[in-house]
Amino acid sequence: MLDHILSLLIFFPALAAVFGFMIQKESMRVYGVAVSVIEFALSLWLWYAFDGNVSGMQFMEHLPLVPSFGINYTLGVDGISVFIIILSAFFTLLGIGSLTDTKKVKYMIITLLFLQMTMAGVFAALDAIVFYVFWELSLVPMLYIIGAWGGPLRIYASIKFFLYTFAGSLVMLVGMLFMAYFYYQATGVWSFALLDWYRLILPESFQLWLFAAFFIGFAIKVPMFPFHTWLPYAHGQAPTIGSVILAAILLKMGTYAFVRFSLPLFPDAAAFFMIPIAILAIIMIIYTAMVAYAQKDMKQVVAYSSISHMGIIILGTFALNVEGISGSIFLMLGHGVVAGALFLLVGVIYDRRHTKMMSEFGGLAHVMPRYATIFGIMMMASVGLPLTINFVGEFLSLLGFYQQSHILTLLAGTGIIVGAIYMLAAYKKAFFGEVTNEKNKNLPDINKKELFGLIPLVIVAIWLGIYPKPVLDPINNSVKSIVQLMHNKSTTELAKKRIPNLVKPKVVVIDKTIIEEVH
Amino acid sequence: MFEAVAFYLFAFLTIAMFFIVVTTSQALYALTALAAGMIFISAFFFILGADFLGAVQIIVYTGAVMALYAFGMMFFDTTREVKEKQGNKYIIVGLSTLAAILVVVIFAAPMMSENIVALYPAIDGVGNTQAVGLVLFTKYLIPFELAAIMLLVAMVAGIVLAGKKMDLSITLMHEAEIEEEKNKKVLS
Amino acid sequence: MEIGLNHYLVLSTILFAIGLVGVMRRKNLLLLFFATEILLNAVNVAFAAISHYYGDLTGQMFAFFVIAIAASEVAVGLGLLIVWYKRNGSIDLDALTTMKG
Amino acid sequence: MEKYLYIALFAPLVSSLFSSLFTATPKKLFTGIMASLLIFTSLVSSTILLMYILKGGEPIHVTMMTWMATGDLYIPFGFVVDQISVTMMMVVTLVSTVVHVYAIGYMDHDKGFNRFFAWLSAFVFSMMILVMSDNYAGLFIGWEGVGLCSWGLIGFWFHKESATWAANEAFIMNRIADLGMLIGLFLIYWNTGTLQYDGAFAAFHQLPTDTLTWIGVFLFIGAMGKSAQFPLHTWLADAMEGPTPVSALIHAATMVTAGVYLVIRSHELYSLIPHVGLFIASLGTFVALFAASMALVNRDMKRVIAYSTLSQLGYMFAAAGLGAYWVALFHLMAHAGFKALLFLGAGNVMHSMHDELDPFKMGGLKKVMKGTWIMMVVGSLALAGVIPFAGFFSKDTILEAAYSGNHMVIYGVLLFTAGLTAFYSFRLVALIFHGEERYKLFGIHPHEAYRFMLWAMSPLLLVAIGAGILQTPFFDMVEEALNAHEYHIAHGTALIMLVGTQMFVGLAILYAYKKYANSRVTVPDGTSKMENSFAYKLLINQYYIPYAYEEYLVKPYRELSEVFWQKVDLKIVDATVDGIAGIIYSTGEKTRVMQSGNLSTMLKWMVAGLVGLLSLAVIFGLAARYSDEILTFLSALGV
Amino acid sequence: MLAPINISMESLNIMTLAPMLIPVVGALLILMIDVIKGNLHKSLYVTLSLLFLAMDFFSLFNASGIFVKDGTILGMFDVMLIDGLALLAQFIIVIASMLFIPLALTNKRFHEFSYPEFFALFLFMISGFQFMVATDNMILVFVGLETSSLALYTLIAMHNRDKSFEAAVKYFTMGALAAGFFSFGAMIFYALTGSIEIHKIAVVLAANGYADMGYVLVAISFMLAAFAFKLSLIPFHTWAPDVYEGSSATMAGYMSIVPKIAAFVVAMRFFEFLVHSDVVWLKIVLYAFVVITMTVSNMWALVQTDVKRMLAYSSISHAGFVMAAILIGTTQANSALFFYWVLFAFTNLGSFSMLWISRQKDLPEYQMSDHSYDKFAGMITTAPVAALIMGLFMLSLAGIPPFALFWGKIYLISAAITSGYTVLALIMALNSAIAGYYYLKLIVYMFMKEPVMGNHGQMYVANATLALRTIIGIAAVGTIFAFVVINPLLEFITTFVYNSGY
Repeated sequence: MLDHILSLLIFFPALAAVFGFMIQKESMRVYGVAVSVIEFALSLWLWYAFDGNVSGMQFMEHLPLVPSFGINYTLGVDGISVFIIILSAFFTLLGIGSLTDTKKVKYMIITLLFLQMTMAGVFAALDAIVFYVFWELSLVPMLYIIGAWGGPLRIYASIKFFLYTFAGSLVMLVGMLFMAYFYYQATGVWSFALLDWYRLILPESFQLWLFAAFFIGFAIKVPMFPFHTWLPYAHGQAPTIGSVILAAILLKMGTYAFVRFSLPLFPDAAAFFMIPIAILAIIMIIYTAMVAYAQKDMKQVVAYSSISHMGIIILGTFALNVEGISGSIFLMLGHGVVAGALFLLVGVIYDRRHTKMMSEFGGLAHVMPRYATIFGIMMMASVGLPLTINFVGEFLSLLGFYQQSHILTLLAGTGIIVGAIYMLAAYKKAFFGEVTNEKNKNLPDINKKELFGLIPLVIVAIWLGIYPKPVLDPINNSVKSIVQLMHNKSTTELAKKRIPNLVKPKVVVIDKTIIEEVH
Repeated sequence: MFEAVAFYLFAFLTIAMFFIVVTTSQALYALTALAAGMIFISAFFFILGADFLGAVQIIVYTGAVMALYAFGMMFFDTTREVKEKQGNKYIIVGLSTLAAILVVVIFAAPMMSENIVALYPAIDGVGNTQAVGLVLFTKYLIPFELAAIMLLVAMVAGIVLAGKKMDLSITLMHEAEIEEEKNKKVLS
Repeated sequence: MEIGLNHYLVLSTILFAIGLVGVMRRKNLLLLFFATEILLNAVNVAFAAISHYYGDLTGQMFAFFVIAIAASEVAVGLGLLIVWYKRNGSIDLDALTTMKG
Repeated sequence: MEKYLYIALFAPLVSSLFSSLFTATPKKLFTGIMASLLIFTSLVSSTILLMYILKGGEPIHVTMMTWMATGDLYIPFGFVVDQISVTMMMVVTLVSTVVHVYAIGYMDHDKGFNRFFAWLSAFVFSMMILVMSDNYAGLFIGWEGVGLCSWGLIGFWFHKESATWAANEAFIMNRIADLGMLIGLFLIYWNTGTLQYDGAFAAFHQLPTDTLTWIGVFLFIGAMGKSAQFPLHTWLADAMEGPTPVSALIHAATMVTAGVYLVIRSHELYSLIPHVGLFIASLGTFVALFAASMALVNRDMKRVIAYSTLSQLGYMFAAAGLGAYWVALFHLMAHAGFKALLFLGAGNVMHSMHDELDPFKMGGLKKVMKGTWIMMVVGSLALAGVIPFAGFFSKDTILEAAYSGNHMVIYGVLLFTAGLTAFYSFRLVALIFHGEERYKLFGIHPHEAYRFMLWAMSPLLLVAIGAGILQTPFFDMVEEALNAHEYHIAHGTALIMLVGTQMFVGLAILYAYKKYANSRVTVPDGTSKMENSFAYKLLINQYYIPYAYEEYLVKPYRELSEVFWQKVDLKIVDATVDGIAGIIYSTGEKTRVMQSGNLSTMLKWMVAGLVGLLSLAVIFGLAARYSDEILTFLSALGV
Repeated sequence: MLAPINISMESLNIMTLAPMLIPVVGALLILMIDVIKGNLHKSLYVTLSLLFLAMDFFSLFNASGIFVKDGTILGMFDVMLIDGLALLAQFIIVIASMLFIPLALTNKRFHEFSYPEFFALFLFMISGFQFMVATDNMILVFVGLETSSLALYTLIAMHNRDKSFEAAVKYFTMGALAAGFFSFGAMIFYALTGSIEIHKIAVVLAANGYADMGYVLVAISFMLAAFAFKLSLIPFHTWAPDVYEGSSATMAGYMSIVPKIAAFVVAMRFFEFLVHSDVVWLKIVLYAFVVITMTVSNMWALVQTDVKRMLAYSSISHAGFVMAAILIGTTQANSALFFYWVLFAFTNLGSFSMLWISRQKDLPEYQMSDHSYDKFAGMITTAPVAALIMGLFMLSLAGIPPFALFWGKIYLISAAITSGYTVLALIMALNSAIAGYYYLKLIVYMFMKEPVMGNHGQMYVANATLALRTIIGIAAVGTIFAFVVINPLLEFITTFVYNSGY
């Protein structure tokens, strides 16, 4: 069974979702929780069985799909992807478990289960087309979630989300087809298998174009400035659960794809574009943090803060060294946990007051102390306080990029300042001060169901902040192999310089006798 | 010389006739002119030695088709003057003259084709009809049969469309009405 | 003066152009159908001419089939017109604009 | 000994967690007692460790577990107890024990009693991490941790707008400095390959001075924020919005001295780059004077003490910058004692005056609050550096260090500042405890604090009085660790200096008493001549620096944010995206008229299409046929 | 005198006629049954048609067996040409027809299906299409084209309401003009080469070295115009939306598949050798056609208010997309054309069938047209399964993986890339994004809006019978599980196309 655990992880929720149509409405929630518990248990089993010391792919599955065109159903996980898969299962569980009463809850749960399928698929896929399939497919459930359960502008937001990402990924698809064609030219065989592509060394000019094509797809997903404008709408309109999963997992697809595709496939291009992308990332960090500061809506603050954090992830990724990439991957997890929690928290207050405007609140810490505490913890995690999950990632990302550019890191580092500004300002507006609004006087504090969603996140946020080793070690191993691969593949001087060689050159001791023999 | 005279004469006539067809506002004129034009065209066929084709032209076109059109005209009551709102004439004139000029420009240039081999040469001493028959029933047997089917299709189509079957539209009637209609039919 | 193939082709083209004019300017559908007949006849002249000049019967064959096609078209076209006329009492083309955009 | 290390470190954590269990419940006295006991345990352990170190024991170095390890980076949770950290531990645990006990009384009536202890103990824990860590990353954890706790404690009364504002200000300003520190850490890592103190220090010797300078500067930027050095000083005065025990513990004794600790800890670095040291010293000296000047006129009791703290931190930096690390550390220690004492005393006064802070509205409290009066006077004497109180020994050594290093400007300024210090501290004492009982005007009935609070303060009193005698043993202890040496100034000169200084200080005290301890003192109403003088306004408005920050930094930032959102994000970036979609859509809308539904038009389109194709064909055909001619023609044209 | 001509029956290869004759026989049989006994239920005719189509299918199967063994088969004086293209196209035609014909068994009665003539004409039409694709003689192409077209006009008109007459008349008139173009184009080719067989034309032109380029281009222009009409390329597309709207939904779906594949095959035979010779002009023009058709019809589809009309424009766009295959002209591209079209057939027939089962006879006041978007509002609550299936088809049309059309899309885009048409590939890809909008619009209506007052779920399946459900089921399964069959399908198609020399 372990041989097919990835397939199981992917298709179990889908199958369960299909069966879900038969379930009676009232029992649906229990069913959803049960399925997601099983899914989460499976993901934990995956972790348990996962060998953290191996840098390569594990649990590989291979099934020819279109052999004549080189499309195969190839799955596998390494340290980079395994934790995101677990995280996605985790969030599906939390999401379904803490789902508040909404209309059409049955469809919501079915949609979430489908979404889980696509998420697991994206991170487990090792074939470009399979990856693309899940990548695109993930848009559909999210489209439905935003469009059917969202706010007043939900349709605009959902279509914008869909089309924007769709357009970007189509460009990426062209890039993938090109890549396959190059592989075909080089070997005479069609292949979309990522591991095959890894072996391909492309000339720099090709790399630049392909990198750009992939970049558009990924950057819109991340979303990078200036392609980010769909995100505030999507978050602003999406129901809580939608925002949670969007922020926690879906955005990570973009950054994950950078690590999985862009870097190892096009090391020279990555090195070439490093500085421009870093500048974009810095704009993301500072600019969106400032925009977040200007927001009136609590959820928008968190939404823009997501973009800002994604900037740090991008920066870490394009540090092109082990520290930075490991950090960025860890930050993906960290940001997933923290942003997910923050969206859940905003959802808590939204359920009570049906508004997210900060001006409506104030002094919530008086009436909802537990809520304020958890929000505070998560806010501090978001700000990147040490011993919380985000700090590890941010620290490593910035540390990694510092090797490449001092001044840019300094600029990016201002993220920790501007990040604190908008977060603290928002917290102050909502939680501090006297309770001025009558409607807030009797708000009930956070309840058990909500705690069910939040407490685990708090635990994870702190646990991985204090002891990231069980996660960081496997990531580190896999990242090392990727960085080494990049170094070996790179052809330009620039890339050789920017991507470190992890294999320290061995000092060859020449035996005297050999020399004598030669003479 | 005779050929040239005949060509220019008939060319002038056909052009004139067809010009009348497309410009006159009297439907009857148009019909008559069309019929005349058809006959003049058959003259070309005779000039060009395609006797069978000429005969067919006269029989089918001037005989059958024109008769059909005449019936149609009577049916539609278009014997009166036809009033047509004309949109932008310049577009029409412009487009067609342009098309004509373009093609004429090209056709005025001599063709440089070589390598043309007559696949089904007209055989000396064999009448045109005979030769045509020979080709038609060997090489073009299948198209010929298919043409038969086509005519059948046209016939069926004509009957269906013009017949009584289309008078009442089942598409537009409710189920109850259809039943009613059916019963009526049975009763009558 | 020798009448060559080009003469016929030019004639055919002129006739064809006249047909196009008719197709474009006629609003009465019946008269429009006349114009389509002109188009086909124009082609027939050219086919016959080419056939003659190349000494090849294929052109005549084509012309022959074109005549057959023209005849069938008339049948179907008139059928359509009749059924349309029965409903609307008009065969004016400008009345045919319920669908657009 | 490791056992004691862990006890000292984790007892506060346990205390914090324990208290936090009850945050949502009403006041429970036992949380306060429990917390105090646990902190006391930590104090005892620290004392044991101190004894061990004093006896000449080897520094204790433990590595608890790995924190981060990736690539070449390896950061453990490692702790070290050596001469420096044990001193800090003593300071931290002693003051915090006192403050905890004191707070049981002080926070008596507060709703957030339990929460307060949770935060306070958490602070102690963070501070312990900060001082005990064996690497820069661990130090950074504590660094940020104390920042967090400071945020929580300044904003403890979160219903007050000013408190939350001050909390956020403190946090953000610290963050600015933290960035500098972070960059410093990155520099250390990429240049030495490690963040461990010992490894890094060893590697520093091989590094070029440029790099070292950068490291030193960035680390010092971090220190500037935490220790509220100019220009990041404004938060400290605002931080007085927090409960007074917090001010005593965090904003006087421990957290703000973390910057000094950082410089002392990195002395191996700074001793390699004396030019940076000189800069630090100059800045410290400047801040000493600058802060003292603001303290002269302030009408907020706690702010005066806060400015004095700032000023004393300036002294410490001056010492550290001049290489007299041990002196800085000693002053840090002594200062912690008497400044906490002063704050707690001020807390007593506040308590009895119903949170009134303006000393002009007090006066004559000596009669009611004898114990507090004694404590405050002793604290002020120590602060002023009057012989034989604690401040004298530490401050005097700083002056000696400046003098012997021939930094006469620094020396002069510091000396002058010592006078100012004496003046403003006794201005405060005089206004509060002497003169007319002006409080009666406001209908306040003051009372002395709980006795156990006074008892709790007594250890600090002892420190304030007798810390001087510890100077020699302290010197012996840290001599090796800090590469310390005594400052030898010719005996005569030293005597003159001593007497001169004491006379100067004494005069300042007398002047303060004369001016403020009489019945003529009234509550200022903004009409007096002095209050309208330029100098007064400058000082009372803190040199208009907070105003400038608000006007030229905060406001533009807010406006720029608004512009970014409303103008750039919505009007440019997003509008572009929507615009592209809109263009596509409107093109469809506009061109759909082509589909007019009229058959005639359709036929015309077909013919038009054909004609279009034909024209293209003709053009192309002609071009193909006459390509040679065209080429000749073009070449004739010179294309 | 003429010598008697001896022809051996073997050389005729009469079996090449079998696939075309079967539907003809079927049609005649239906006509005869009607003569003998009228007023029989439509299910009889549906079944008979299905039966004959099945036989047709088997004869095709048989022919393809021979093709695989012996290669291209010529028959009947070399007029018939059974090569891979012909077989593939006929397969598509027959399969699509088999999927189409059971849709006649609606719950409500509609005019055309109540008369046996419809089925007879339908079978004649199929035979016409089959002749059209199975030859390279332009006479037969022309006659086959006209046979099928004339039948098709009638079938459209037989829906018997004003809009369908209008549609039929428009289609007919423009078809007549296009026939004129075709014959004129054929004439010029004949004048140029003395032949009307495409392969001979190619040979002669090549031998002449395309000396009369002007003539060739004029001929191509006329031919292109004729095919562009049939394939609804802009600006020859104007009939398409109106005809689709005027005819019944099921007929519209059928029209978007079968006539076009026939036209594609002929166009492929016709343009392929020209694309591969040095006629740069053709490449430019085709490029323009492809890009304009794809993009502009997408833009028009965006602004539609009726789903059927939107699907009409989307079909135009898809045709433009596939036209790229002819422009590219490699084996991969030509295979991709068929591949795409098979997948498109399933999806598009499915989506039109979904419209068909929801067809009402009279419109409520909130509904502007038969299938306005408003009609589908809130379908997920009132008819969830139908909404899901419809959504599925929309996603497939939009090219969302792993649904059927996605695979066609990547294969075709890949073909473009392989031949160096990078910009074209990008345009093709981005057009999918534009197209995404209008497909999404329907999904938005179905899934995200509240139902219009008075709307009950029954409406969406008003026409549903077992037959219709089955067909939709087949289409849905084909759409979802396409990935299972793509490999064999692709290999099959590629083999056929490759062995035909395209």
